[in-house]
Amino acid sequence: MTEPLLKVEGLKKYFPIKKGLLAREAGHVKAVDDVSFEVYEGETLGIVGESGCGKSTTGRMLMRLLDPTEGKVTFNGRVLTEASKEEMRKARREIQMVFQDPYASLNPRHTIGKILEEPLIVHGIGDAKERKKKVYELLEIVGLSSYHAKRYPHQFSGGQRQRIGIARALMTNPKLIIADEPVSALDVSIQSQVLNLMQDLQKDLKLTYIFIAHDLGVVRHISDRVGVMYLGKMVELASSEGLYDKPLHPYTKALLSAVPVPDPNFTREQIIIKGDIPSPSNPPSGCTFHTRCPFKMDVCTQVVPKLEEVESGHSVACHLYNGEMQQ
Amino acid sequence: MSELAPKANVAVKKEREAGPWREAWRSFKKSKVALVGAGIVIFFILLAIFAPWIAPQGINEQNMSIRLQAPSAEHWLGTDDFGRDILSRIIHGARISLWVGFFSVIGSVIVGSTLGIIAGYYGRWVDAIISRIFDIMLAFPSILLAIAVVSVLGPSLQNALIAIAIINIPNFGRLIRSKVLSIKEEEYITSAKAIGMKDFRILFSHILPNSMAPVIVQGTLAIATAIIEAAALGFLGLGAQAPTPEWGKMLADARQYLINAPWTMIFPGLAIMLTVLGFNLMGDGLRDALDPKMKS
Amino acid sequence: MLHYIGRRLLQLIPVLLGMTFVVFMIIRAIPGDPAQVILGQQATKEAIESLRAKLGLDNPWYVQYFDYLKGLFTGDLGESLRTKVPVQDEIWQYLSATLELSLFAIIIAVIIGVNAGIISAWFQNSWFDYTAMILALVGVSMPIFWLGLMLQWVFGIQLDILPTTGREEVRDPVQAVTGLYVIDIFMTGRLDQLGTVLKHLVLPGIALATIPMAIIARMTRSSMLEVMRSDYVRTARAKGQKMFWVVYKHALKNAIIPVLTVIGLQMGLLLGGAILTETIFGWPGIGRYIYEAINFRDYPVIQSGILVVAFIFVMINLLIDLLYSLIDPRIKYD
Amino acid sequence: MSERKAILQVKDLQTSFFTDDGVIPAVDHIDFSIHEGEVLGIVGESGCGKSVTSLSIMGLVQSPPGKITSGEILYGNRDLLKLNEKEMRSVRGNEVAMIFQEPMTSLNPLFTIGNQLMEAILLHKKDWSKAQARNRAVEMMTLVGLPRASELMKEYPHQLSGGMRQRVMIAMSLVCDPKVLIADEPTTALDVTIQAQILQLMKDLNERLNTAVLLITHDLGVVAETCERVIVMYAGQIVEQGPVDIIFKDPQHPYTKGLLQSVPDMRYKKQRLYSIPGNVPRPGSIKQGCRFAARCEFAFDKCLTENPDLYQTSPVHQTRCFLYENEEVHVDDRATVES
Amino acid sequence: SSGDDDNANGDNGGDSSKPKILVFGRGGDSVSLDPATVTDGESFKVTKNVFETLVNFGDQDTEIHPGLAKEWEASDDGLTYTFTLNEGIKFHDGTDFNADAVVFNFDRWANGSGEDFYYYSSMFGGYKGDEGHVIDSVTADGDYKVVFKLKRPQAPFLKNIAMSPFAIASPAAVEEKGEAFGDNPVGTGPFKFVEWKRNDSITIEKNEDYWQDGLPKLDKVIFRSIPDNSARLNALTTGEIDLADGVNPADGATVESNDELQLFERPSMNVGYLGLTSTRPPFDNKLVRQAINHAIDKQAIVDAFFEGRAEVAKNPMPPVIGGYNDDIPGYDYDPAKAKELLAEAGFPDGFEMDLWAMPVPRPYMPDGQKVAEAMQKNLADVGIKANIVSYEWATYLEKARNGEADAFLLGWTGDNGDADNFIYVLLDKDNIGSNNYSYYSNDELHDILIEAQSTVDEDARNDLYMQAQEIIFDDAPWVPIAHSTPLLAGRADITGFLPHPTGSDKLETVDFE
Ligand SMILES: Nc1ncnc2c1ncn2[C@@H]1O[C@H](COP(=O)(O)OP(=O)(O)OP(=O)(O)O)[C@@H](O)[C@H]1O
Ligand SMILES: Nc1ncnc2c1ncn2[C@@H]1O[C@H](COP(=O)(O)OP(=O)(O)OP(=O)(O)O)[C@@H](O)[C@H]1O
Ligand SMILES: [Mg+2]
Ligand SMILES: [Mg+2]
Repeated sequence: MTEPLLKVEGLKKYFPIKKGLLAREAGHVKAVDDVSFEVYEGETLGIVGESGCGKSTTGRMLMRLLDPTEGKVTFNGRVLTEASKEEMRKARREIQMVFQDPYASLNPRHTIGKILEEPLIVHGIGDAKERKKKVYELLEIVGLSSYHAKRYPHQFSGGQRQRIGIARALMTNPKLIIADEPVSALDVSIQSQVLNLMQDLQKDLKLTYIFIAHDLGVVRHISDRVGVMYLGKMVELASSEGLYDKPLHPYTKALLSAVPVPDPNFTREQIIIKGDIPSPSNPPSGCTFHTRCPFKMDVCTQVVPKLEEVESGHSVACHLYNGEMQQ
Repeated sequence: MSELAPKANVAVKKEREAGPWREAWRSFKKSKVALVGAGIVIFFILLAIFAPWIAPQGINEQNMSIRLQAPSAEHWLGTDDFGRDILSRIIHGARISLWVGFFSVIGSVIVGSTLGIIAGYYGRWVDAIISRIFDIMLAFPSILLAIAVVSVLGPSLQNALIAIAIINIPNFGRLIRSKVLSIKEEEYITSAKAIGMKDFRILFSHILPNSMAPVIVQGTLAIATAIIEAAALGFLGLGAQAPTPEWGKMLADARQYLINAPWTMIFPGLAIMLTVLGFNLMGDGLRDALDPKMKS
Repeated sequence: MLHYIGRRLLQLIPVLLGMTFVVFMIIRAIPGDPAQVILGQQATKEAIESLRAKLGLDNPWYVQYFDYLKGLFTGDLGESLRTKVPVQDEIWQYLSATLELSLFAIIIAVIIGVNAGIISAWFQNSWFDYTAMILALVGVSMPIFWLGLMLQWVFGIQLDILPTTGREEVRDPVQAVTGLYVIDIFMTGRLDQLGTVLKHLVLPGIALATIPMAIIARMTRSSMLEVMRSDYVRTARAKGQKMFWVVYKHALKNAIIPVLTVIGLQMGLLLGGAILTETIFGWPGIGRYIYEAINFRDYPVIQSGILVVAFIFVMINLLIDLLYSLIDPRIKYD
Repeated sequence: MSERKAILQVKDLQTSFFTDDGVIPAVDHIDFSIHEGEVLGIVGESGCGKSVTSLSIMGLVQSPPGKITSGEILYGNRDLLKLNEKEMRSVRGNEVAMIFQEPMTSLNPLFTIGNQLMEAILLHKKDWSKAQARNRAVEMMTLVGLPRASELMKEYPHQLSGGMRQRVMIAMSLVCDPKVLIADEPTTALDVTIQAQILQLMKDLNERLNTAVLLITHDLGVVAETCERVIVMYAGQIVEQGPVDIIFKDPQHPYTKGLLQSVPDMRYKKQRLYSIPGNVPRPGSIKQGCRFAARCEFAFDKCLTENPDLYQTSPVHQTRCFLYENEEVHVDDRATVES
Repeated sequence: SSGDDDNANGDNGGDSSKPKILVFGRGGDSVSLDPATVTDGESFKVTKNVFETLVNFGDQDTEIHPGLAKEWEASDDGLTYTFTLNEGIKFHDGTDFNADAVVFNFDRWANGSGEDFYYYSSMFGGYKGDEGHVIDSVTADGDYKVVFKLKRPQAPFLKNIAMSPFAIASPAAVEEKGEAFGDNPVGTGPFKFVEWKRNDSITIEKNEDYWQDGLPKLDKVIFRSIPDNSARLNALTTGEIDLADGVNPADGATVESNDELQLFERPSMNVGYLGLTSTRPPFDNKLVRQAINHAIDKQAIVDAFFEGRAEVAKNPMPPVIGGYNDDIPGYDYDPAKAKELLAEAGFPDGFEMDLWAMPVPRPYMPDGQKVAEAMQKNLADVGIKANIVSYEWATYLEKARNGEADAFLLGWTGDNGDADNFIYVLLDKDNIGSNNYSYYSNDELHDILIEAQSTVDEDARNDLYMQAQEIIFDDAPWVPIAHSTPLLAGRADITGFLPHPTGSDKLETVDFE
C-alpha cells in the first residue's frame, strides 16, 4: 500500500463559548470531534454532511487556517500541525483551497490578473513576465480568455468566478486541493460545467481533491471515496460505490433516502428521520445520532461508537455493526 | 502611451472604466443630489483658489466712512463695521473653512486609521487599550474637548484645526477598526491566507484598500462637521484671529449688529450652511455610490 | 441581565478613571491660574501666591490628583475654587436645567424625526421624501449658533411671541423641587406656570433639536428602507395586513434599533454640546457651567462637571443597550 | 383521473423592473393556470423570474422599481390586478397564501410566534375572539407537526430551528384555509433530511385539505417527487409546461433536456455530466430571437432572429421551441386539461 | 402705577397693589454675597443693596457722603478718625447696628490671613501684625461712636472706607452662619436677601424696616445673569428683564430709537489702553512708544467701537479724578510724525510685532478684538506689521502679567475714585508683576507717587499727580485710548436709576412710573 498524501489523525476543534462577568469559558462548540482519515494521491475524497456538522472546519484545519484543538495532520511526510507559521505558509504552496462563495473569496478591488498573480508573488515564483504568462495560461485552462485578466470580479457570472477561484488555486501547482462546497452556490447548468472542469483538471494535472459538499449527488459523481459527517464526527467512510449502494450507518441511509431524485417514476423506501440536528455545543451523549435514530439501542445513549472498518474499505461508527464484530 | 496601438488604447480605456472606483463614479453621477453637492463644493473650492482675483476687495481694506452699509450695487452683501466688503471677506473666508475642513479631516484620518488598524488587526490588549482611549474621547463632550485643546494651545486657526482633528480621531478609529474586524472575516482574506500570504501584505494590500470606501464617505461628511466646528470655535473666539475672515468669527463679530445690520450676520451664516450642505450632499452621494450598506 | 449591567458598570470604571486623568492633565496644561482669575485683574503677585498655596495648587500634580480621586471615592466631587460651593451641592441644578432642555429637544427630535423618516421610507421617492430629506440635510448643515440667533431674531424680536432667555418668568419663579420645571410645577401645584415654562423651552429646544431631528430622520429612513425590503415585512403583507400596521408594527420595531443608538449618542451630545445654545439662550445649564468653569480655571468644577456629563453619557448608552434587549428578544445579555 | 377546475389563471403576465440600467422584463408574458387541489411546480435557474411571478400574483412586487406592465391574474372570475389595495388585502393570506424561501428571515424576529399566527387569523376573521384565534393557531401548529404547540406560541422565531420555522410559516399560511398556497422555494435553505420532512408535510396537507399548491423550486428532484405538473422557466419565459412524468421522461425543449442531463444522479455514477455551454442570461438582455439560442446545440438561423411561441405539442404539453412548431395540436379549452 | 403692564409675561394685571419687581440683567453671576471676601463687580452689584458702608460715595461720583455714619471727624495729623453712627438701625436679622458691630467687622477683617479679605489687605496694607498695615486700632466709644487710629496717614482713607467690600455685616449672622454667610448675607441695606439660583438669578426683596423713610421703592429686585450682551438686550426688548447692564455701544442708538426703552450712561471712571511692554525691544525705546502713540487714530476707534460714547484719553486716569492734568496735549494722530520717530529710533522700515487683543468685553473696552483690528491697520500704515494674538482671558492676564506681550490691550476701572488707585497701581515700579503690566519703571515717578500717598493736603497732592502725568506722557508706556461711558438700558418707565461710576449701583431710589 502506498503512503497516503494526507493523513489526519484524531482531529478536534472545540470553539469556546464565553459567558459571564469575566468572559469565562462556559462550554465548547464541538465543531469537529475526533476525525481521522487518509487521502491518497490522485484520488478525490468527498465529505458530506448537513449544515453545521463540521465539514468546513475540518477543511480549514487541514490548511491550518484554523488551529486544531487536538490532532495531527501529516502531508507528504511533513507534520503540518507542528509546522511553524512560516513553514506552514510555504506548505500552502502545495495545498490550495477553493471556496464556496466565489464572489466573496475574490477581493472586489483587484483585477483577475492581480488576483491570479498574487500567489506567485507571495511564493516568489518567476519574474513579472513569467507570472503574466502563467496567468494567461491558467485562464485558458479554466476556460476563460487572457483579456479577462483586466476585469474585476463583479464583471463575471457565478460560474466564471468559480473558474477564477479554481485557477487561483492552481497557480502554484499544488498537489492537494481542498474544495469547500465549490458548486453549492451555482445553478445546475453551471454546476455541471464546473464539476466537469474539476474532473478534467484532476486528470491533466494529477491533482488530489478533498471535496466538501452537502449534495450527495454531486459528491457521488466526483468522489472516489466518501466520508459522511454528523455533528462533528465521521460516521461512515467508504468507497463511493460502497457507500451509495450499501450504506451502513442509519444516518447515511436516511440521508440517501431524503435526497429527491429527478425521476418521477423512481420509488424507494423513504426513511424520514424526525427532528433536527442537535446543537454541537450540547451534543447528545453516546452516539450523537441516537436522538434521531430509528434503530436506537440502549448502548447507543452511553457509548460513543468508534469508526471501524467493517468491510474492506468501508468503515462505520455504529453500534449495530461494531456490536456484531464484538460478538 | 503613444507606443500603444490605438486599438489597444481603446481596450485599456474600456477595461479601466469597469473598475470599482469607476463603477462608483458612474453611480455617483446618477444621483442628481450628489452632483448638486459636488457642484457646490467645487464652486467653493474655486472661490477659495481664485479668491484674490474674484473678490472685489482684499481681506482688510478698512474704510470707516462706509461702515455697516446695507447690500447695494457696490457692495453686494453690504459692508461690515470696518467698512469692509462682506462679499470679499466671505470669498476669502472660503479658503479658511475649506483649509480647516480638509486638513483637520486628513489629520484625524491618518491618526484615527492608524490606531484603528492597529486595534482591529492586533486585537487583544492592544485593541482593549486603544478602544478604551476611543471611549474616553467619545464620552468627552466634543466641544468642551475642543475648547480645552484650544485653551492649552492658544487660540489660532491652526490650533482650532488641531482641536477638531483630535475630536474626530475616535470616529475614524472606530470606523476603521470595525471595518478591519469585519473584513478580516471575509472569505477573500481567508483565501489570501490560504495561498500563503503574509500578514503584512494582507493588511496593506487587501484590508486597507477595502476599508477606504467608508473612510472616504465618512471623511466627506466629517469635512462638513469640521467646518461647523471651526465656525463654532471661531464664534467662541477660539479660532482664527482678526483680521482673518473666518466665517464663524465673522458671525461672532456681527452678533451685535443683528438688529441694526442683519446682513453682517445672515451672509456668513449662509456661506457656512451652503458649504456644509455641499459636503453633506456629496458625502451622501458617495455613500450610495461607494458603500450602499453603510449607515450614517 | 444583572450580570451584564454589572459588567458594563465594571468596564465603566477604567473609562471614567481614564477620563478624570485626561481632564486633570488637560486643565492643568491650560495656561492661566485659578488664583489669578479668582482675585481678578487687580490682584498682586503675592496675593496670588498665597491663594495658590491655600488652594493646594502648589502641590505636585500627582498629590492633587490622588487627593481628587480620594474625594471621588468618598462621593466628594470637590468644591468650587471660586465660590467654595461643593460641586455635588450645585451640580444637579445645572444638570437638571440641561436635562430638561435636552429631553425636550430629543422628544421633539424623536417624534418629528422618526415619523418623517418612516413616511419618507414608506413613500420613497415621493415629494414628501425629497422635501424631508433635503430639509434634514439643511438641518445638519446649519451652524447651531446661527440658527439660534436667527430664531431669536425672528420669534423673539421681530414677532415678539417667544421669550429668548432663561427657563422661567423670573418675576414669578418656579419653585424648584426636582429641578425639572415641567415636573416641578405639577409638584408645587402651580399649573398656571406651565405656559411660560413651555414657552421658554421652545426656542432653545428647536435650536437644539434641529440636528438630532435631521440625523434621526435620515437614520430612520435608511433603516426603514432596509427593513421594508426584508422577508418578514413581505410575510406580513402576504397575510393581508394593512400597510399602516405593516409599517408601524412590523417594520418600525425592527428599524428602531439602529435609530435608538443614534438617539442615545445624540442625547449624549446634547448634554455636553449644548454650550452654544445655553450661551445664546441664557440657559443655566451644565454646558455653560463647565464652560465658565474653564474660563475661571475652576479645576474641581471642570473635572467633576465633565466626569458627570461623561457618566450620564455612558449611562444613557447603557440604558439604550438594555432597551435593545427589551425590544429584541434575540439580544440577551448574560 | 378527474377533471379539475382552474382556480387561478395567469394570462399574459408581464412584470418589469425599471432600473437605472434599463427596463428588465423579469417576467415576460407568461400564461398558466393552477387547478383545484393540484401541486404545480415551477422550476428554473436563478433569476429566471420564479419569485417575481409569485409576487406578482400576490400583488407584492416591490414598487418602485417593479411594475406589472400587462396581463391578468384571474382568481375565480376576479382579476386580482384590478382589485384595490383593500380588496387585495382580503385575498392575501385568506384565499391565496404564500410561504417564502428563507424560513430564517420570513418571520418577524421581534414578535412571538403566537402573535404572528394570531395576527394572520384575526386579520381575516374579524369577528373571532382572541381565544378562538389562539385555539386555531395551536390547532394549525399541531397539524403541521410541531411539538409543544401551545408553548411555542410564546416563543420567538430565533428559538426555533429552521425546519420548525418553516412549519410555522406553513401553519401561518394555512390558518385561513386558503384555496391556493404559493410556496417559493420553501426548502432551499434547509438540509436534505429536513427538506424531506417539509415536502412530505406539504404533500399530506395538499391531499388532506385539497389546497392547490404552486411550488417554486430550482431543484428538479423536488419537482419530480412532489408535483403533478411542472412549468420550466428560462429568462422570464415559460419554455416548457406539462405533466411531470411526461416532461421528465420525454423533455422536448433543449433547455429542459440539458438541465435534466446536467444533474448528477445519486443513484449511479455517470462518467461525465452533460453541461449546457454558456451562462444564464439576465432577463431583457437578449433582445432578439429565442432566448436559449446562444446556448442551444440545435439552434438554427431562425432561432437567432425570431422568438418562438409556446407550441401545444400535445393536449397537456407545451414547448417554446421551433423544433416543435410543426407538431402543434389544437386544444379548445386550455383551462381544462386532462392529466 | 402701571409699571409692569407692558411686560411680556406680566402677571396679575394692573392693580396698584401689585408688587414692583425689577429684573436686572447682567453679564455674570456673583461669586459670593459676603462683600468682604470677594473681588468681582458682579458680587458687589448685589451686596451694595443688601449691605451699607459707614460712608457713601455720591450718587454718581466718588465724593464722600454720610452712610451708616452720620458724621465723622479726622484729626489734623490724619491719624485718628471718629465716626458717629446713625441710631436705630437694625440688621435684617433684627439685631441692632451699633459701634460694636462696626468694631466686630473691622476686627474680623484685620484678623484675616492670606486672601480671606483681599480688598482689606490691599487697601489697608495687609492684616493685623503686618508691616504695612495702616489701621492701628478700631474701638467703640459708647454705642454710637467708633474711633479709628492709623499708624500713618492714608490720604484716600475715607474713600476706601466707602468701598463696597467694607460694608458692615450682622455680627450675629456672621458668627452663626460661618462659612455659609456668603450664601446668606445679612446687612442693613434697603433690600434683604431671598434666594440665589446659581448662574441664573439672585433675588432680594424690600427691607420693610429700612431706616431711610420711603425707601426702597421697589418690592423686589431680581439679578439675572445673561452672559451675552446681545442676548441680554434681546431679553430687555422682549420684556424678560427690565434693566440691562453692559449694552454694546453699537446698540446705543437702537435703544435710543426705541420708545419703550431708555439708555443710561454710567459716568466714566476708567481707562482703556494699549500697553507697550517697555522691557521688550523695540518697546524699550521711548521713540518707538511715542511713534506708536502717534500712529494710532484714537478718535476713529472711539467713534467706531465706542460709538462715540467715550472720551479720547490722553492720561492714564479719567478727568473726573482729582489731580487730572488737562494741560497735557496728548499724542495726536499723525502717521507722518510716527514714521519720522520710527526712523529716528532706527526702524525706518518698521518692524513686526504681536498685538494682543482682549477676548472679552469689558466696560473700558467693549470690543478689544475690533479695536485691535483697527490698530493693526493704523500700524500697517506706518510700516509696522502687527499680528493680532488672543488668548482666553485667564491666560491672557497671566501671560501679559509675565511680560510676554509686545503690546496688549487692557484697561482699569477705578475702585474708589482716587488718583492713587490709577497711577500708582497701574504704572509704579512697585506693581510690576502685578497691575503694572507694561513693566514700566521710573524712579522719579515712584518717588512722587509714594509722597502723594501720605500727603493729606488735597492741593499739594493734586500737584504731585499732575507732575506724574507729565512724566508718564513723555515716557509713553501706554497708548491711552479712551475713557468710556459704559451703557445700560432699561424700560422707559424706570425712574431714579443712577448708574454709579464704580459699577455697583444702588437701587433703593429706583421706581416704576
Ligand atoms: N469561529 C467559530 N466560533 C464558534 N463556533 C464556530 C466557529 N466556526 C464554526 N463554528 C461552529 O462549528 C460548527 C461546524 O461549523 P462548520 O462551518 O464547519 O460546518 P459546515 O459543516 O461547514 O456547515 P455548512 O454546511 O453550513 O457550511 C457549527 O455549529 C458552527 O456554528
Ligand atoms: N427589486 C428588483 N429590482 C430590479 N430587478 C429585479 C428586482 N427583483 C427581481 N429583479 C429581476 O428579476 C429577475 C427575476 O428575479 P426572480 O427573483 O424572480 O428570480 P428567481 O427565479 O426567483 O431566482 P432565484 O432562484 O434566485 O430566487 C432577476 O433577474 C432580477 O434581475
Ligand atoms: Mg461550510
Ligand atoms: Mg426566487
